[in-house]
Amino acid sequence: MKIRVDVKLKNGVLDPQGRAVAHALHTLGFDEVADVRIGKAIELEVNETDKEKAKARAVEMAQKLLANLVIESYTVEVLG
Amino acid sequence: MKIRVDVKLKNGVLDPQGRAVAHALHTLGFDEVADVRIGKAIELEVNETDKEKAKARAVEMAQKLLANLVIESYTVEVLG
Amino acid sequence: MKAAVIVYPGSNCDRDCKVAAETAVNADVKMVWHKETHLSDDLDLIIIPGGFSYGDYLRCGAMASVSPINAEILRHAERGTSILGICNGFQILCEAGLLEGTLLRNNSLKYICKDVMLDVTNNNTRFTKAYGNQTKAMMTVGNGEGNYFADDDTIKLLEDENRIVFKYLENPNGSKGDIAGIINKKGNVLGMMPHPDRAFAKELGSDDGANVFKSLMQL
Amino acid sequence: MTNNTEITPEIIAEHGIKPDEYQIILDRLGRAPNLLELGIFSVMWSEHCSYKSSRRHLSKFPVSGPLVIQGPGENAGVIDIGDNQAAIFKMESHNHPSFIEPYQGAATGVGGIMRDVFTMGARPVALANALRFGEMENQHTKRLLNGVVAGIGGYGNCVGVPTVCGETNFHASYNGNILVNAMCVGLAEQDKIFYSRGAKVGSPIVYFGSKTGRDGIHGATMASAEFDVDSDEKRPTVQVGDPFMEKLLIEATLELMQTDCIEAIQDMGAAGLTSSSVEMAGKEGLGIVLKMNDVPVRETHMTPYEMMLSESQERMLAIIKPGQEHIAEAIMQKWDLDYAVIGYTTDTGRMVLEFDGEVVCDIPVGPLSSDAPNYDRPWVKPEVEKPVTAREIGELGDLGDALLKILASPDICSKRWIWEQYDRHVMADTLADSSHASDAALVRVHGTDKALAITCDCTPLYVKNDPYEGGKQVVAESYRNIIATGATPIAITDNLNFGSPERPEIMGQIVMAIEGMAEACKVLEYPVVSGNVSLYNETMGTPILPTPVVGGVGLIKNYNDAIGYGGINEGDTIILIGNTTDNMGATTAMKVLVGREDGAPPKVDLVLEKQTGETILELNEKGLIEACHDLSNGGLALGLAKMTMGSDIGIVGQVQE
Repeated sequence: MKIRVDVKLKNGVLDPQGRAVAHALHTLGFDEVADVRIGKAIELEVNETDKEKAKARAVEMAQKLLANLVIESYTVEVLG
Repeated sequence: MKIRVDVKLKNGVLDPQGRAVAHALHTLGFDEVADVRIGKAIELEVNETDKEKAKARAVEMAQKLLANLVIESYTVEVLG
Repeated sequence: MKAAVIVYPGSNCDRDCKVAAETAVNADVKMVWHKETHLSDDLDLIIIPGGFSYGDYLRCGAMASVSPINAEILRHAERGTSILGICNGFQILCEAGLLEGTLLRNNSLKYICKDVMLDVTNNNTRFTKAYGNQTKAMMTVGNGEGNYFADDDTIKLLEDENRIVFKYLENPNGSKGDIAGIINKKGNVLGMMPHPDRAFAKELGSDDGANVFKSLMQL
Repeated sequence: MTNNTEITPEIIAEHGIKPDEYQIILDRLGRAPNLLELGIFSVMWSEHCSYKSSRRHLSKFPVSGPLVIQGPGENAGVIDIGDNQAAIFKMESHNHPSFIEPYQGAATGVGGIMRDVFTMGARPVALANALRFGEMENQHTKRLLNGVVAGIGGYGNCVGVPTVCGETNFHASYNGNILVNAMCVGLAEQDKIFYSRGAKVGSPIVYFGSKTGRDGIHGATMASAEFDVDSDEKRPTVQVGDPFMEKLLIEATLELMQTDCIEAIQDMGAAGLTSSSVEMAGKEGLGIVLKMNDVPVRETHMTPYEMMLSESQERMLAIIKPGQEHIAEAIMQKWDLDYAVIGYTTDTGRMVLEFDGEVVCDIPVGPLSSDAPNYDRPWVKPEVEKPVTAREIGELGDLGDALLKILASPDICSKRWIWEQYDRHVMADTLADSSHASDAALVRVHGTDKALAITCDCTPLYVKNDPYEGGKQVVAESYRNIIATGATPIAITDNLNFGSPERPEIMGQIVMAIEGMAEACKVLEYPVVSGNVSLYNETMGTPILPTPVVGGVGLIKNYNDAIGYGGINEGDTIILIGNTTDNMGATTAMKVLVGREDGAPPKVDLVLEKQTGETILELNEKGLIEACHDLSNGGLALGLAKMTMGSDIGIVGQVQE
């Protein structure tokens, strides 16, 4: 079973990496870029067949380790 | 217009971070985790209303900067 | 020897490289800002220094490799000028496509700053002649992404063409084949993670790095 | 809350302003303040900015000397190191933010202290840090240690300044309140030092660096607000640091300082735009007008309140000579930094803020600093522990096993796991760092034979059991560590970490520790040139051990004469200098082997310390010393052990009965 956990910086929290990439895109001529935010796309392969159970466990993993809840938020999606 | 570019390490490319996170999850008791791969979820805010054009430009950005085509693959999705 | 050190926003070993080249071979060194678009043809050596160009954001060296000066670096590589990429410089050369492979996160996931003993695995390149039969060299590493990676065929190619110039005696970061430094086919572009710019004088702990510059004088 | 919100007692209390202090505000304004004005008073009168609980005692420190160019009162201390060169250094704490978000808390601590140094015209050349964590067994310690070390390395390594020395201790009293003290040392030409004084009337106020966001609002007042365990509610938006931006800011600021268009300059530290603008205006009795609509902002709909109190990182404020703004603008453009003229100085002595065509703040500048509260808090002299002798403790079993236990204890064991994550070699001038057998770091003054000696020291348990003697000992140990490298001690910075000053017994610790330190500074001619005070370090009523950290800086004229405690050769004789008394109180041995932390710390004979120090420097100048080591934690046993390990050699010692 594949599960995808997306971890993003909360709104309002400065994203230095996104800012630097936006600037670099401008110098490459992509002026239409207004903002860039970069998060982590974590793909988990788990030995679990029950979708609900797998999702609940993934949420637990996000809260315990994958996301720093002080400055990050997360979403969990079961890819099946 | 929001566009999302996901950049992932190609299969077969070593993912030290993914492996370390898998190990950490096991020590936290999540034994069902078989593998972990960590990629980048890049969210672009662009001043462009035409979906097709925005997507094409995002692909160009991925090829020129956002992904290292030697070791990474990317997908582009217009979120609207 | 006339040398140029490229300075990107975020480079922080640029001055170290200048002092190392001056101390080792009394080089005449110019600092070149990354926004410039010309590197004179009478240069003997171009140094791409260590540091955190663009904060190492996105991928180490990714944004630096698309800087305005990049076209000139490619041109000089083509015409045979000696190009030395140290640490972040090695990462930039890989991103720019001048050297194969890439530098991934250290397998410990931690930044490592320590002395490393290197094997001089090919001492008849223009960068390593001065080592002669000295097969060991002591330098330091200081990086978070020094874990060299390339697919197996590339590694085999590098071995077969004797293009692996330095290897770690004790692998500090998981680099494939213990690779610490490689050279391109033409033999004029060297990328290495250890810092010769921090090992050019005894009081810094080792002067084994000076030979990288001294070798170029025998060109 | 909009700016014309009615000011209620709750809002006043929430801003950390006491009723009697609010009365002073009413008196100075002749009316009630609006919310923005109240916010400005609250940060300027916070413990962190005004030192209101400790200011009167800090004045006991000796702050001048033949080599002191600038003592406390500016962004950092400045000392003369010869040949028209100056060393500029300071120490600051980021204790509370690091408990909430260890990586960013520690990273922004490093970023902030570097700005205090390069805002005075100095290129940062060395970083050091003093860290205190809870016990190893505490559930948070591992996570906090991981985050803090990664944050310090992540920031310092990226900016390209070597992290050369430090200390790390573990004790239960820090379980809920860790300490992250960061020190930075920079080099400047004596005739090119920049101050926050010097502004003239009618000069443009220039903002450059990062845009302003809602980071860490109320960070300054929070820094001294006591923590309750679930500190989630007290979690302001965390300050996030960008070391890449800091590197650009260093290069741009130093380039700007090569021109002579600067009248005054200050980094935006705690209380950001407020403290920097008020301090520069206040120093010259000037007024300022700021046009808030011109402040570069990162988020939408930011109010003047948020802009003035935001603690977004990597920002500078400078007062430029009229007509020369274009010089500054060109430099900022080269380094891709945000730049804006956001106002000008006036002779009204008032701070006037305009937003959307309306005056949103109009208050006198003077009272913000001169009328800041200056408490004379009640304090009781802490009772001092009685001495404990070895005879009382009795046999400690096999001396070898005892030594191994001490060597393995958390405070004494090797910290390689920590300092190997720090770049100690960038700038290629590091001669001795945490990896060397040396009691202080040695960093060459680029292009010369001179080297700076740097060390951070504190033995908290000594200060707890006898604050006065403990205070003397902290300064004496710093003095000895510098001398043990052959360098001459010149001056210190400090970071005084204590519990709540509202407790008389804690206030007593603060007063006595400061008096002990001041006494040692006088006798050893080792003045205080800068520093920081961090109070309210306690959780649910239990305070931390009193931790007055000292950051010492010295100079060695020729680094070839430098010594360490390694490099001993066979046949060398070892001489123990100073007298050994039967005193086990508050020692590492007692804590590790017997599990006791009581007992008076060793008495410090300052005159003997000075004589010993000067003698060693004399012997070294004559080339008679191979190696030298200061004895501190772990005493003679640990000292000898370190010397053997440092030289890869055996040592034979005779104990005379």
